[in-house]
Amino acid sequence: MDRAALKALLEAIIYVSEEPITIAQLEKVLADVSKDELRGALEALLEASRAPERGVEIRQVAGGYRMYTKPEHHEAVRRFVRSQKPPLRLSLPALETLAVIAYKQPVTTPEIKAVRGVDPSSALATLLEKGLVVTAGRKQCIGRPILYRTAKEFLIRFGLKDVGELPTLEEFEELARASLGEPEPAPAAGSEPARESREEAAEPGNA
Amino acid sequence: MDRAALKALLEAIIYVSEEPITIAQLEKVLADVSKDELRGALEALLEASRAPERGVEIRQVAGGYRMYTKPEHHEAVRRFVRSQKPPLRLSLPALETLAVIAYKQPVTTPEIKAVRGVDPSSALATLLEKGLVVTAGRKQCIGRPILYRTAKEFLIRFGLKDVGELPTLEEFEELARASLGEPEPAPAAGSEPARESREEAAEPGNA
Amino acid sequence: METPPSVQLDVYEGPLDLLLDLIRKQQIDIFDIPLARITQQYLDYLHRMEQLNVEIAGDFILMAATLIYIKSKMLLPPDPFASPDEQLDPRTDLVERLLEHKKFKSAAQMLQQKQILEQATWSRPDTAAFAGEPGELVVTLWDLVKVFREVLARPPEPPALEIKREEFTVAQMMDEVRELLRASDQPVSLLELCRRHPTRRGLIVLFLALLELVRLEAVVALQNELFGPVQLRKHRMFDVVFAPDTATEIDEQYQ
Repeated sequence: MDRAALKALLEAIIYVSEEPITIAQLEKVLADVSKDELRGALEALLEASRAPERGVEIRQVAGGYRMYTKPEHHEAVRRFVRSQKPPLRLSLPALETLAVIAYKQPVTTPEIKAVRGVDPSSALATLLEKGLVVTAGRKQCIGRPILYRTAKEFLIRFGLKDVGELPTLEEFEELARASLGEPEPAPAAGSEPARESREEAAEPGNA
Repeated sequence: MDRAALKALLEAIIYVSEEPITIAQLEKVLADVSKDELRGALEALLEASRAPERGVEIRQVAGGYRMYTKPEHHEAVRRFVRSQKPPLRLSLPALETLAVIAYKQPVTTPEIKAVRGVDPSSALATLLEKGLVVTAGRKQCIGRPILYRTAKEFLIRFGLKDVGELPTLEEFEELARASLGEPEPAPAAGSEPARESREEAAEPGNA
Repeated sequence: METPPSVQLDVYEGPLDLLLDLIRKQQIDIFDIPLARITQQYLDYLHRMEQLNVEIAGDFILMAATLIYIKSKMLLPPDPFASPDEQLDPRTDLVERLLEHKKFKSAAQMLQQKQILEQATWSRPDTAAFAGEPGELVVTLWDLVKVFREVLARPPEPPALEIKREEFTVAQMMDEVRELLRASDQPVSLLELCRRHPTRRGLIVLFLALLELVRLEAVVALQNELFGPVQLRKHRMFDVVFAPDTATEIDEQYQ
């Protein structure tokens, strides 16, 4: 392997390695390269990465080699990372609660609990914080519990024009059944009420 | 900012970015840099990363820029990647369904069925599950069927800048006509592994 | 003539695949398909499927009807009063469909090659460090619907009825799993299996049976992703383990 190819390979390995990679590890993988060659190429690689037009340098740390952005870019990089809208990540309880709200909106905490079998308060707090769910007045019944519905952010994040675009449970069943090769159509018990309530809910949401 | 510093900063930002970063995003972060300067520096950066002594190159994918190891280091690099993305194993029906969606998007289940001759539900469920395909609203026709389109993950997994980068359908049409139109002695051998194996089994059937 | 059990029938995903294969194998010009011959071969294939007790999908039957219809149309003399449009070769539509289908088959192969190439490169393997809280997943609309269906499927509250204790043995449960898996190579959903045995004891016995089967390598449990559904599939020792008497022995150990 020539020097250029060896440098390239070393750069690739350091890039993918999750932890600082040691000389010993490199020697093991590149058994056909002499130690001197390896050290020479590594030195050249580190040297090259320090050039002013490079933004990612390789440094020795904790007995190994690792890539870092340079300190002088610290500010800009941080600004960029902050400006990023990370992909929507939700815990399973939060996702479950969001699903119930999306399909049954507007809906109260006790109603969500009845469906999920678990108190949704903590998940609900997360959803409110992420702006996926908003309050929608109070239900005119004993205790006047708060109603929740999905927010505009929900539609944006899931790429929907309105909640009417949500796949119905029947449509989902069709796909799911086909993928599992289940011969029996599962009883679509819960699907009907969900659909009705959603249509009602869609009206105020669109207003 | 001079060219070298700009290149370095761009490299740093692309390195930390979780997703392919778009020109628009870069323009926003680097508001004080002119668009021409930005594009020029970006081009130079891509060019430099392709040099043989570089192991990590910047490529355009899914409408943005992203760092990748080079394919030639595949073997050595694989041993260092701990958290490997699970390899994408798609069945032939799933791939064919994906191809139909990629070229005809947005497209409905009945439309896919018309091309493939079989119900695509099972393949579609797989593609949705793997995040390669997403829903894209409903078609304004009888039954309001769900529309499907390819997701960003599709572009990333298949290394495409955008769907426009795919070969045109006319090219495949020529291929189809060539392989089916005129009687051919030997149909393109290597390209159709699924068919080849099927052929052996088929012989007794014709007897 | 009796069909020897060793005869294997090619598996086609759909009628268009079968037709394309018939055409290709005989090096027929697709723009001049000898319809009588192809229809006969197509029907022969369906007939063989029938003999082997393979269930024939409706799509195949529909295509058979289409072929027969086209064939009959070709036997008729052209209608002198028909417009030029109607005088088109009755095979035209079929040829168009076959070409369209073939086109996308080629496209699929191209995609596969691209994907294999892409798999040889890595990008940001340490994204986990930048990800959100542990246990959080990037979600899509599909996950949302899937989760809602699962929530609805959950038994609401334990019913206050007294349930008669069922006397399921581990061997019986293993039998049930065998019956489910024997027929095909399709995986069976674990969730589905659990739903069949909603009682505590039923689930425990099922769990023991599955542990045993997995240990014996008769069954393998697969999960495609975190939180993904668990699927059960036949494993390499399936036939050995389910040889007569093995199950009874195991059950004795559990008594």
